[in-house]
Amino acid sequence: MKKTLGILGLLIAVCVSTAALSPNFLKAYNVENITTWTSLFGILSIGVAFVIMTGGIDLSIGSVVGLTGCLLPWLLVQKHVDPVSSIALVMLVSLAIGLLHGFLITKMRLQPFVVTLCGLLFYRGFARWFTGDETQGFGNGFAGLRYLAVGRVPIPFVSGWHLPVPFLIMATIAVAAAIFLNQTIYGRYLLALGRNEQAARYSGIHTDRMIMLAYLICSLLAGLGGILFSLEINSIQPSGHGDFYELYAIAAAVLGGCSLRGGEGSILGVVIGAAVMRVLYNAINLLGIPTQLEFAIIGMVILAGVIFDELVKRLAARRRTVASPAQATPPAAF
Amino acid sequence: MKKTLGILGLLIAVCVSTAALSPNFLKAYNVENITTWTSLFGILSIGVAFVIMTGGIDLSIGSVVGLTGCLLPWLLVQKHVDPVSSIALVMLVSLAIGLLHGFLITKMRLQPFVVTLCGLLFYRGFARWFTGDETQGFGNGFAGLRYLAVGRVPIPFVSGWHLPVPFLIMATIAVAAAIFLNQTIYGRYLLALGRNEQAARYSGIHTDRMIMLAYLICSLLAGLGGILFSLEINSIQPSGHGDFYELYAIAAAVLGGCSLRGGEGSILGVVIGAAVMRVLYNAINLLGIPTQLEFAIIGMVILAGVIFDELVKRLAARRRTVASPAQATPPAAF
Amino acid sequence: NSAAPPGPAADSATPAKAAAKPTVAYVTNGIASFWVIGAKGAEAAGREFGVNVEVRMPPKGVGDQKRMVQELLTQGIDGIAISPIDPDNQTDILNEAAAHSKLITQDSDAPHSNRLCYVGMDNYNAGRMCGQLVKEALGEAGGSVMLFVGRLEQLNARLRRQGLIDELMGREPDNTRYDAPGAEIKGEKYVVLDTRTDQFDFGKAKSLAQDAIARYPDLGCMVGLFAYNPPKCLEAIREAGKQGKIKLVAFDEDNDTLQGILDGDVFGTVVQNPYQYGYESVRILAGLARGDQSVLPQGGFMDISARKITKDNAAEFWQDLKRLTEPGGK
Amino acid sequence: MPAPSSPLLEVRRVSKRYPGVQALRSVCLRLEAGEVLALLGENGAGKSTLMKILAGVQRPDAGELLIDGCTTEIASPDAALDLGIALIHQELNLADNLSVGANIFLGREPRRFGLIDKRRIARDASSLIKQVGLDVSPNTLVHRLSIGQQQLVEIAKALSVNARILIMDEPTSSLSQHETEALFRVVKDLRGRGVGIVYISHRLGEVKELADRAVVLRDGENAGELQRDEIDHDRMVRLMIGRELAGFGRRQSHTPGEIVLRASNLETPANPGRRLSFALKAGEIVGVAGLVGAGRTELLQVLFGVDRPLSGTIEVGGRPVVFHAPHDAIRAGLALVPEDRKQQGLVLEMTIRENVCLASLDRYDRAVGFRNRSHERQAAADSIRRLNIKAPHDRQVVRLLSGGNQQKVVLGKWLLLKPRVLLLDEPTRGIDVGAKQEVYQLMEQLAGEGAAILFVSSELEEILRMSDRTLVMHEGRISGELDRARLSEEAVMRLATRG
Ligand SMILES: Nc1ncnc2c1ncn2[C@@H]1O[C@H](COP(=O)(O)OP(=O)(O)OP(=O)(O)O)[C@@H](O)[C@H]1O
Ligand SMILES: Nc1ncnc2c1ncn2[C@@H]1O[C@H](COP(=O)(O)OP(=O)(O)OP(=O)(O)O)[C@@H](O)[C@H]1O
Ligand SMILES: [Mg+2]
Ligand SMILES: [Mg+2]
Repeated sequence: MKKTLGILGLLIAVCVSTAALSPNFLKAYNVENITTWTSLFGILSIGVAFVIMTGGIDLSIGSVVGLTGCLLPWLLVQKHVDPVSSIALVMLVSLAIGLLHGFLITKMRLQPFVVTLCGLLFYRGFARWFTGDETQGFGNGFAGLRYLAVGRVPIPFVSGWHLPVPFLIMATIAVAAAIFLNQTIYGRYLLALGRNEQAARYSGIHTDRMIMLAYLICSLLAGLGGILFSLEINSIQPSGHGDFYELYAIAAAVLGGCSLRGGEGSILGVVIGAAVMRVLYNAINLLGIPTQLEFAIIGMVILAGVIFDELVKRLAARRRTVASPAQATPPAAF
Repeated sequence: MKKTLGILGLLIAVCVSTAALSPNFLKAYNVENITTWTSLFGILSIGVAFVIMTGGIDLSIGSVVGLTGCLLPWLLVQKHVDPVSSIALVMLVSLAIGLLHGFLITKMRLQPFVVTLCGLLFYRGFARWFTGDETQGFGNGFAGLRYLAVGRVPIPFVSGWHLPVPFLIMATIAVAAAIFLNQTIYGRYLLALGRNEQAARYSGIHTDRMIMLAYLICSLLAGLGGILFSLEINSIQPSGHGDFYELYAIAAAVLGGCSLRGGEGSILGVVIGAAVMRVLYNAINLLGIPTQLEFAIIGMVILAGVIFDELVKRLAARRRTVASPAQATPPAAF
Repeated sequence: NSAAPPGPAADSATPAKAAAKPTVAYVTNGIASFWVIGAKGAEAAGREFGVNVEVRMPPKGVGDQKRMVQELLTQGIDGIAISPIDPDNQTDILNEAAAHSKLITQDSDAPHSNRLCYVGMDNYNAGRMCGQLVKEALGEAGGSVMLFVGRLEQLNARLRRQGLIDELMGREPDNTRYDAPGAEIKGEKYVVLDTRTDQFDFGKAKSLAQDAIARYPDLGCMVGLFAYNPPKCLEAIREAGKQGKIKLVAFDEDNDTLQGILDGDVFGTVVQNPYQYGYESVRILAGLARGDQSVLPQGGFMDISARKITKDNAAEFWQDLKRLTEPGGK
Repeated sequence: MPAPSSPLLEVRRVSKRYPGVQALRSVCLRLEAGEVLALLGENGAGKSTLMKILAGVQRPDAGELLIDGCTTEIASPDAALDLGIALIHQELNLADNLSVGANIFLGREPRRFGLIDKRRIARDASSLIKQVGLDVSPNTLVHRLSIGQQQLVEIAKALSVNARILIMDEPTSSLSQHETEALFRVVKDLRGRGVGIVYISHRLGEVKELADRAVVLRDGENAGELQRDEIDHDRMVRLMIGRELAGFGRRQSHTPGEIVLRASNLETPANPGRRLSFALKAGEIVGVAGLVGAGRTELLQVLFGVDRPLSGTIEVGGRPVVFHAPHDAIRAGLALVPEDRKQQGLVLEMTIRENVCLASLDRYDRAVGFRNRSHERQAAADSIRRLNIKAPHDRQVVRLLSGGNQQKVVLGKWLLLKPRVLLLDEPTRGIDVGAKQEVYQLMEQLAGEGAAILFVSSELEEILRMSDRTLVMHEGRISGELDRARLSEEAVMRLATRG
């Protein structure tokens, strides 16, 4: 919880200053857009957070988003498969990808970075190959399916404001993930093995299975994210769609308190991390800052955020050492 | 050395099979091209290898390549600075970048992934901003300077064959790096702290300084690589030049035997790793394999390579266990 | 469309706005020097017709373009000129923009959307022009041709490529035809060997050209379909010492391309007129923002046609270009 | 200009606090040249903290350090090394990707023409290695060594400094009698050459044999000092814990029950070609003795499913079993307290509570995998009380505990499982006399309840005291078995060294 405060502070700071400078920021339309994008990226980030907690990494997310994003319209539009089977099939592919990563990392003992880097290359190439580099999309059809990504649900009693459907999906996933992480023994296992895999194994934890599970969750959520992204964007370029998304996802997870050394993380923090990134993009455009500076500003704000976070932590640590002498003396040793 | 054998085997396998399938592969022109590209990427890879050995990572390499690649022609062509000062200035910028990374990572205790991810964003944005997104290039001028990247030195007694100048540069750097790593105390310090920073610190090693040094080397070589890339390619788009090169560099380093957990690495292996990537690209084009499949094939070959490497290692380990009983009995304990 | 979003600027119909200077946006399909020229034209028109111009270049494809349009709508922008990346599948965001602002397309059209007009040229025809240049370059003997492009998914790339192929194969014009890449396309005199894509990696663009030279020692002609491709091909040709042996035909007006034409190493190029795209787009939007419908072109299409540039007219063209784009120009 | 009478090292009123703990409070200490000073105290008394301050790893909050009578700042480990202070850390601190030689000279490599002089390192390392009684090549990679062997490398490393002040923080905690004797020879030799030595140990027998003087800390304060002729077990204990320790003699043996664990022709990966056979009965405590590197740890790891045996069978409760992972062994009722607490015993960055409960989470889960928090709290509180773990609260991160207290957390974790077969690998490594007593009583109690206990120990005293039966290992095979009647120091040593 405490770790989440830093990033929450950053989010609030960015929101407040943007709102102060641009009256459009808080309009329902804009807030709904930001929420949608945050939700989509948030789903990817939650997935990668699990992998990061085990001390691993998944670089293939962007390519999985690209692959599943191409696969869904391809199945629906070119192969005329019905929507339910299509989605099932796409999720099955993501599942297989997760299993493959898990297998190579736990049983073959390959480095996660290498395995998922190969994945990054391979899934991208595969998507380009089966689509023949042709843009995929739903055209004007499949409105029902696209509701999953572009739909808005009215908020009761608040006229003019709507909740984007992706937000509802993301929130459900986030709650489930948070419960899994904090309330179940498996969450504890993941965190323990992320810190010290050997000690976890000696404690009777099936470390391999847990690591598999983490990669599985990550790929499944990447696949789900890929489906939603494709439904949202509608037009999918096999060679470029999803490029870099793994970095955004990882950045959000790390901003939200995951350490790449493993064993740490908070789902709420990760979601807030994803929100920070989206709000920053939005702010830059609303404030009319030249797009060339977009990247530069995002880089700087993130850096400033983590530096600030670190300084606050240090200050707190110092204060704890100095403030406690009174209570440090135990009542009486014997 | 033994670790390098696996990747060397992969390189030879790819070369032999390409040569068998395409008569053009072994022509001087083609070999020289591959050598040039290998050298350019090799320089980046050697740099990042040092960072990886400390257990860190540098994601900003591609953006540094982009930044320095824009800066050099901008200084020379737009600002009419003389070549020597321009190069000095560009290298100074790389140096400052390396120092900044090192400072943030050692003194502020930020995660290398975060610091260099912010770098990735910031340097890219900065390059786009100061060039106003306009393509930079040398036009037809600066032939002398461009000789550094496109020059070819005849090999004595072998007519028709030339050594690309970048190869000479890379070879010099590689030899220096190998000596630094294997023969000097600093190399040993890097390896020690990469595995166990506390042990290194307790042994009286200034671990912070050494880590700084690693990031410095990495950024300097990225800057140098950026200069050579820009001289080689001639016209540089600020928004995209160098994108993804960090992943290629890291992949080459890891293929070449660096472990992302730190403490391991071989310069020769890294250079061979870079060569494997380039030969693969070349092979795909020479063999007329559709470009769409390019990524898929590279991903697969790398994965096959590391799996093979792992299997060979396991086999060797098993053989050692079985073979050693005879020698396991020490001559006589007393 | 299912859930119709509420008007982005619905609650911001500020009365003061009519009096203020309108703001219009010029949205590209990516980041390139081509678009930098376009932006110059747009800004020049902005000054001339008294509107603010916001330029948006989406760095990474359709997703970024959609987000940027949404953000412009949030601002209550008065008009948008856009180069849609994938017109067929972007209809909903285009229509959303058309509903809440004035939308025109430029450079690349989206005929099925509610855009008010299209400013640009016909990429297919430009491709055919490029094919004519190839024919001139190779002469009666014919020869083999290699194509280089950043991405094939982009409509403009596909149309250019198809136009060029159809011209070389001597087919009737039909811009819906599509020859999938990967196989040789043989005509009577000309063979299109392959199309290679580089995903906008410039190092790769050059090494692809090198690899082609290595693979086809008697290659007749290289064609670079995106602005940055020809200079990379030119580099490779020069380094291989094959100037003149391998002909080079270009697209767009990169400085190195123009210099190459003057030097005689590039046979010719097909140029569009991005400056004019920007200028005309903003001129039309400025009129629309002030309620003047007469600025709309006849038939909803303003043709800013492509031109062939060869050694004969290159110097003059370059002069004009510099005058327009450099500070102190028009 | 140092006064002629000033001691080699003097610590004046040094204080140090950590969040929640006052580790040192106005501690004073004096060390003369050519003296072995024992530093004693319970777990968490502040011994290591004081030594870390001397070695420049920690900075004191208050107080003075004097070397040769001059006030000195020791700001960093390399400053300490420059002053001639070498510290053998309580916890291993080696870069296990480097060779033994490289580790010994890490930070002080001999150079030729600016490059590392590898030949000289190998040569000098060889002689140091021999001196400490280690039997490996200097080119061996450290990760191939057992814990005990790594400890010897640490010692060799400290010796290579040629320090004037040598601090040894529990150097023998994983060494057997044999290596300990070799070490004592070295220490005595150094003392003869005028080196001042601070020696920390919980093995009071060693202290008695070696120390010229003993200083005792209690709760971070000076508790007293003993001169050479005053050093005896009871006095030391009284100063350390502030009261007498109830005597605890040899345990009485129970009549053992049925065989619960049997190993037949077991071949471990570390010692191929050597086969081990033995059986373990319910209610029995069996000790395993042997020199460093004899293969004892490896045996326990194979029994626990960490490593797969190359051949041979294991039976539990009369049925043959194959363990693919520790999980299977735990299911079958086994528990292992591993030797390497940093790597295998603890998740250092997690709290006491999380560590104690880690192995038994799934036993107390509420419905399908949901954690039972109240049980966790309860279990942690019990362990802290029972083992007397010194910590501000059970949410203290384990890394911040003293070495002995960490060991107690490891013990607590496995005792929660109430195993049928308890495998203990150096269970009392680094824990103080009081806690040792506690562990012995627990072993006794578990055996009384019918558990079978196999315990590896390098502390001969412990073997003599606790085991019903003793297996002695030598170079990977069981070189003999001693029942209580035949069990003696000499018998164990003979089997351990000659096989
Ligand atoms: N970095 C730290 N942060 C917080 N508390 C610490 C830290 N290091 C040590 N402590 C606490 O300081 C006290 C003294 O620890 P120290 O390691 O000096 O004990 P010790 O006498 O060496 O014990 P042992 O015999 O178990 O090794 C302990 O209570 C320990 O928990
Ligand atoms: N998996 C393994 N493969 C090869 N050698 C091993 C393996 N595990 C341990 N060894 C080696 O086998 C020997 C026995 O090690 P082990 O840890 O079992 O000794 P030990 O009797 O417990 O000694 P110590 O008291 O030092 O811990 C050591 O030399 C060690 O380096
Ligand atoms: Mg201690
Ligand atoms: Mg052992």
